[in-house]
Amino acid sequence: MGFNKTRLLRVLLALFFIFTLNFLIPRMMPGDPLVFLMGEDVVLDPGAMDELRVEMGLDQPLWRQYIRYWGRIVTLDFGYSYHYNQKVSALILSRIPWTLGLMLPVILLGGILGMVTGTLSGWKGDSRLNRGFTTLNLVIYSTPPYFLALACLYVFSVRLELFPLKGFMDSGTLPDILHHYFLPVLVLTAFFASRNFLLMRGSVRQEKKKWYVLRARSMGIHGPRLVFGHVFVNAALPMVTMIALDFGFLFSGALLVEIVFSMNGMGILIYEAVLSRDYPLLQGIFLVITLMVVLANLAAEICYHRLDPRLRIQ
Amino acid sequence: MLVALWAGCARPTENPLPKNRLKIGTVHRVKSRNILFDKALGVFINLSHPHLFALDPDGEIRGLLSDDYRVSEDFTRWTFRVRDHYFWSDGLPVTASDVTFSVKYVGRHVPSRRWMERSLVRTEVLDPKTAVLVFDQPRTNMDIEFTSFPIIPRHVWENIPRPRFYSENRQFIGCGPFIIAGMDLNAGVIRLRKNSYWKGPRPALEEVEIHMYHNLDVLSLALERGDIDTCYKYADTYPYTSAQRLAETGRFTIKKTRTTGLTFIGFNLKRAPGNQLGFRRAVARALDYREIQKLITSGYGDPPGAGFVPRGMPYFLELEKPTRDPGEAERLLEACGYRDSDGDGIRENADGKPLKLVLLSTTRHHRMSELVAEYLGGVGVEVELRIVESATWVAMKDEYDYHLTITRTTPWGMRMHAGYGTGYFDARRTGEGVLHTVSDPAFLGICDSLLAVRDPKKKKSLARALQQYYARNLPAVALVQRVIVTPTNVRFTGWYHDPLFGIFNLQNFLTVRPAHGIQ
Amino acid sequence: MNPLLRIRELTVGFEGPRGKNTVLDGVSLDMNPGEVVVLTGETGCGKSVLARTLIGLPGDHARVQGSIRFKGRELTTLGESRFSRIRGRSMAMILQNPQLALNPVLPVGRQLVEPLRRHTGMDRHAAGKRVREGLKKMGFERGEEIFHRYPFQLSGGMLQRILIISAMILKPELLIADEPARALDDSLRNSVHRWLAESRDRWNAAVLLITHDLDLAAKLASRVAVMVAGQLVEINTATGFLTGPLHPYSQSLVRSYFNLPWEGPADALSPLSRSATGCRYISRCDRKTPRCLEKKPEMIPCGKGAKVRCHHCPME
Amino acid sequence: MKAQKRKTRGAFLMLAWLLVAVFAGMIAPHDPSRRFEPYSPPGSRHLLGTNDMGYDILSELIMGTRISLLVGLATAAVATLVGLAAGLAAGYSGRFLDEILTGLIDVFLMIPRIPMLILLSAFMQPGALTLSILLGLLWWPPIARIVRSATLQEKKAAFVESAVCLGFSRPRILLGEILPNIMPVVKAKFLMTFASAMIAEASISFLGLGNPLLRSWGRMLYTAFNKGGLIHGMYWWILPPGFCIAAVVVTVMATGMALEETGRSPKREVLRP
Repeated sequence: MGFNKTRLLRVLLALFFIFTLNFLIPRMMPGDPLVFLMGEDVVLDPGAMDELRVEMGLDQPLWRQYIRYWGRIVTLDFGYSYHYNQKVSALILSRIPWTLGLMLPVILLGGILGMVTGTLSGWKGDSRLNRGFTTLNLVIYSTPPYFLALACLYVFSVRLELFPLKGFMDSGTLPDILHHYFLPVLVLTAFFASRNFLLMRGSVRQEKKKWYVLRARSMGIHGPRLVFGHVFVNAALPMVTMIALDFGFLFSGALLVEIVFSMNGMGILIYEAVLSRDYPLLQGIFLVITLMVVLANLAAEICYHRLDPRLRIQ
Repeated sequence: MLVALWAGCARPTENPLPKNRLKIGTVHRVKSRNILFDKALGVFINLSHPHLFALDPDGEIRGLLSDDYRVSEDFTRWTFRVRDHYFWSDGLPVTASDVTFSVKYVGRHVPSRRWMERSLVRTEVLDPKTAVLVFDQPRTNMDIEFTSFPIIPRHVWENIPRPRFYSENRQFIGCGPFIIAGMDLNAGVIRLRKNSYWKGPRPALEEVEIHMYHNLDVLSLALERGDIDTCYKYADTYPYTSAQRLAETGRFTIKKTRTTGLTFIGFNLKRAPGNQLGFRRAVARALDYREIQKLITSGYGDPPGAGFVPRGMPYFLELEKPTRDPGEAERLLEACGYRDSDGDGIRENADGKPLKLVLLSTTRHHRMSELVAEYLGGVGVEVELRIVESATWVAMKDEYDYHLTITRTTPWGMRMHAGYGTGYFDARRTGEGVLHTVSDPAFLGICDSLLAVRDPKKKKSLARALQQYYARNLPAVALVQRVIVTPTNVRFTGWYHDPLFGIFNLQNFLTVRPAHGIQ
Repeated sequence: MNPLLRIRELTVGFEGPRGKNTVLDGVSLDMNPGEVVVLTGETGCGKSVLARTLIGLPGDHARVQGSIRFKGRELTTLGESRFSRIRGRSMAMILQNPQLALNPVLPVGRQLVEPLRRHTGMDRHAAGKRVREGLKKMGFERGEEIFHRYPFQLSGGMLQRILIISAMILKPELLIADEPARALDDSLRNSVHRWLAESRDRWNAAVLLITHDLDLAAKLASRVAVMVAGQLVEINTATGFLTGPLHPYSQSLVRSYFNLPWEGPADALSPLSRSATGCRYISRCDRKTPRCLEKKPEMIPCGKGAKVRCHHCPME
Repeated sequence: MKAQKRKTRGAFLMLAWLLVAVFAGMIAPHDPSRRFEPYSPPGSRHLLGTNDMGYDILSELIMGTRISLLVGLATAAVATLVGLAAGLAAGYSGRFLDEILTGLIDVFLMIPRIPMLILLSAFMQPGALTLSILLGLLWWPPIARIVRSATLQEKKAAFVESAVCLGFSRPRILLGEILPNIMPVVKAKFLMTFASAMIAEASISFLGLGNPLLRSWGRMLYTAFNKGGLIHGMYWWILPPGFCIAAVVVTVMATGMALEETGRSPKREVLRP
């Protein structure tokens, strides 16, 4: 399958390195993680702080905490979040479906839309429509997604009152959830589609100059058969990696948009964990993201090998 | 996509709003289903878990769950009586043993209440409604402490060994007029309904909903749009500029309440120049209090007095208000030995080093810090702003790594320790928001005396002495006394604010009612 | 009799960064069924562009003027969809880069079946069967295995044969072969030429063969056309060309073919101009006169069945 | 060709933005730290009105060009330098060093950039330069990867082989032969990083993280949304910084794309007219 020992070793080293970073970075930062557990206007009994520190294992020397941290990774037990007062794993699991519900349609729709329109735009020659559409995509891709999200929120939710102002749901019925999801999915899909469009367009414009296209055309292949049966399959190959990596950053990809639409997904969880110095939660989240990225990388490689006979057969 | 589009067009028609369901928006984030450990939820359970006492609008102690208490001469033995008409929402009556259990249980498990258990010598239950707490030292202000101490049902909690990670619905069993009926943290909604065992005055509301928002702007828009009826933030106000706009719509009543919360400059008294009184007085004269009031609080804030203790606190002493006088400030600085000898606009100290100070504050006070830096720059003090997020701020202030800092007090914070803001300055204390900078024996003496007296007369004279101490020694300069603005939809009337929790006090939810004739 | 292909004054230009760039200039040529025309000339003189223009694929930004009539039908104005029905069926092209001319991610068999189905409406099995037969005929012992292979698994020679099968399988009336043997060793080269000859003999196809190989011209060609700097400079019968080339350039080609000593001027490799006036070969020509600088030479009949673009027809 | 024209146009526009940034102090109609009446609507005195503190929004916007462009450019510079060094070293040296560097690139590519950036900027409150370095250190791997593969290609190309035969020293070959050939790719990547860094900076500032004294466009958006800009419908406060970010990013990206198109080394497998 093309994975040799060095490759595996490299992935393992990468994991080790990243997990160590996850451990070190929060601990290197100023500020006591206990601070936010107490409350702004509380005069503390120092003994209580120490007890809590012991309970959370923060009294131990760093190297012992580090060993325990690896123990937790191996057993996939991230411990408890003292801000959310529950198991980190349960917390993350409860958030995943919501973010998944947001990002899955986005990645799929954005992938299909972007790749199809990108192919057509790259194939067709220069026309005013084509140039206009390309510019539109460039503009969408260049606008920070949160700005786009805010603009949509303002226009459609505040001014026109067509959509709710915040959250994933009110009543929890399917139409209600879809109603909440519509704007964020729209904004993120536009963003992902525009990126895929631009990449695909460039790829197709390269691809269409190749000899095999000339040969196919000279044999009378034309229209959709040519564009999708020949050019697309080649131009889409590099996109596979791109989209697989999107899956890797599934949980952090919508962070800002989740914040704009006040959606309690993984993005907001990351943000709040950072701000409140919630070590166990931070570690849990980074671990999940890193695993996702590694898996997505492997998946990308496998897909690539599957799709490209040159790699598959060798 | 199409389905979503359809959903978008056909907005789910909401049930016509029941007239007596009150929706409150908040930017507090309830993060867990745990009433003892979640800070935000700890405020919201005021409706389901009445405290023993409450503050009335004048700041006086008033009975709530307990109607009466007695203290022994030496302030070590406190006796509380629980009112007869309180019942837990599973039907059992609230008893004295619930109170003693709560003090021990919460004291054991909740770190910020840990001192209570340590100080407790024993508890007694004299009769089903009378509880006695005996402390190891004189405790003069337990009545104030019990305006925020949760009382929980013994029969529910006694079998729960690790309450921090307890998330069952049984913990919602309370004895207030409303109890938590549902909580969806993903949707950000908490629903409270009437407690059927509530025997007190009948509330006019059927349901109370708390909706959580991630930022104030969206909350304001929701308010304007009618998604929610009012908003709440502990010790904080609705944004002033948005309030003006809401008032113009005519659909909202804007209530202004003075709080005992201040925004202030704290000096690092452990090093120069903060340890020089002349410098501190110079700072006080360099500030433009009127502009601060105009820009930071849109004209809503009150200019503070020199005695640090804000108007509205008991035994408030009217002292001369500090005023802007840059000339005087410069004179004071000269007198301290800070002169601009090289003419670059920045003063130097005796060694010829320029007076360059670090002003530490959090993003919350970013704008205020900019203003202060500018005022000080005007009198030749160069200020380097260091604006950090709160965790870093706490770490830096605990290491005294600043010259000046801007922070705030909360109503509860003004009352903690010996009261009158002493908790913020007493060098023997630690805590998230406190500066612990003053170790002057005179100050500590007043604190200890205040902690040891309950006699109103003595208390008054000590409180005044303290305010004069503040005014004379300026360990901090109050910048503005905040005013809390609460917009409420005109569909509801009968609001009742208390100085500690604002509208989120139990009494309020007994008096709020739908306004007649207004839909 | 109308010729199968009738090219008149074909001019092809490309829009480039520095303005228009004319690649073919006033090419006129007729081709009849059953004849092999060898087109030769220097690399970059426009031979491939001519081939691609004939099949309607001159490339992006190309401007085509003049007329191409194929079986009486004007091709320069034919729509893409109609043209695509001619390509691969009545007219086919064999490209010079077999390694790159097949889609790298599709199996070879599928790429052969595809045009077959498109033009005949055969179902997959019938087309597959026909392709396998073709493969066998082309000397692939294990046709079935080749059918499922990908281009990168096959050698250049194999791929070239596959391309040839693909081009010839529908018996096109016009076959354009752009250096079909370039990538091949000698034995395969010969077989390629045999197949081209076969297509002429079996179904009377016209073959336009682009090559530098004058051997081939000698063996196969009915006529030879020579191109210099985008212009045809000589059209001659094969024997006429080999025995008495008319244009100075042709003469130099034939000389070197017969390993005769070089007689031209020393600056034989100087670049050729593409100016609108005067003769384009002038910088290398040993017969130039002032007239060659002033007046653009036209194609003039010169001897039997031959034309030359030179002011000095040696037959006169 | 068309891409050539787009490249020139893009270069001109970028130059214009840079000029705005350099001469911001002269262009801005008011001193951006001078206070006027807060929340004034646009008028002849203040073309875009004033904000919550009474600062002139147009002046703040013009001064913001500096920070936003500076962060973008500095980040791109850091990322390109690191990426170029790592990519050249990995691509040229082969074997051991290549293994290590490729591994490092892999590790960095797996780091979730935005969460990591939030983490770092929440704790460090970085100023413009620190932020650029942070961003640069997170953004270099894609450049290194491309440089590495381009170097590998160039290394194989005949002329470098011949340079090796002629006995040129390694640095000479790297800098003299390979570098000029991969420069178009690097330039395009530089611009893409520039654009990407600007968006990242705007995102961090929008979250209210990072140094609040850095009055960039992202920070303006943050202030606008947190000080009543949205509620009051003050589009003259909210839209301009957003549009400016988008406009600069579009310019930079379009130029980068044009560069990528013109700069691609013609490959054998591509038809040329």
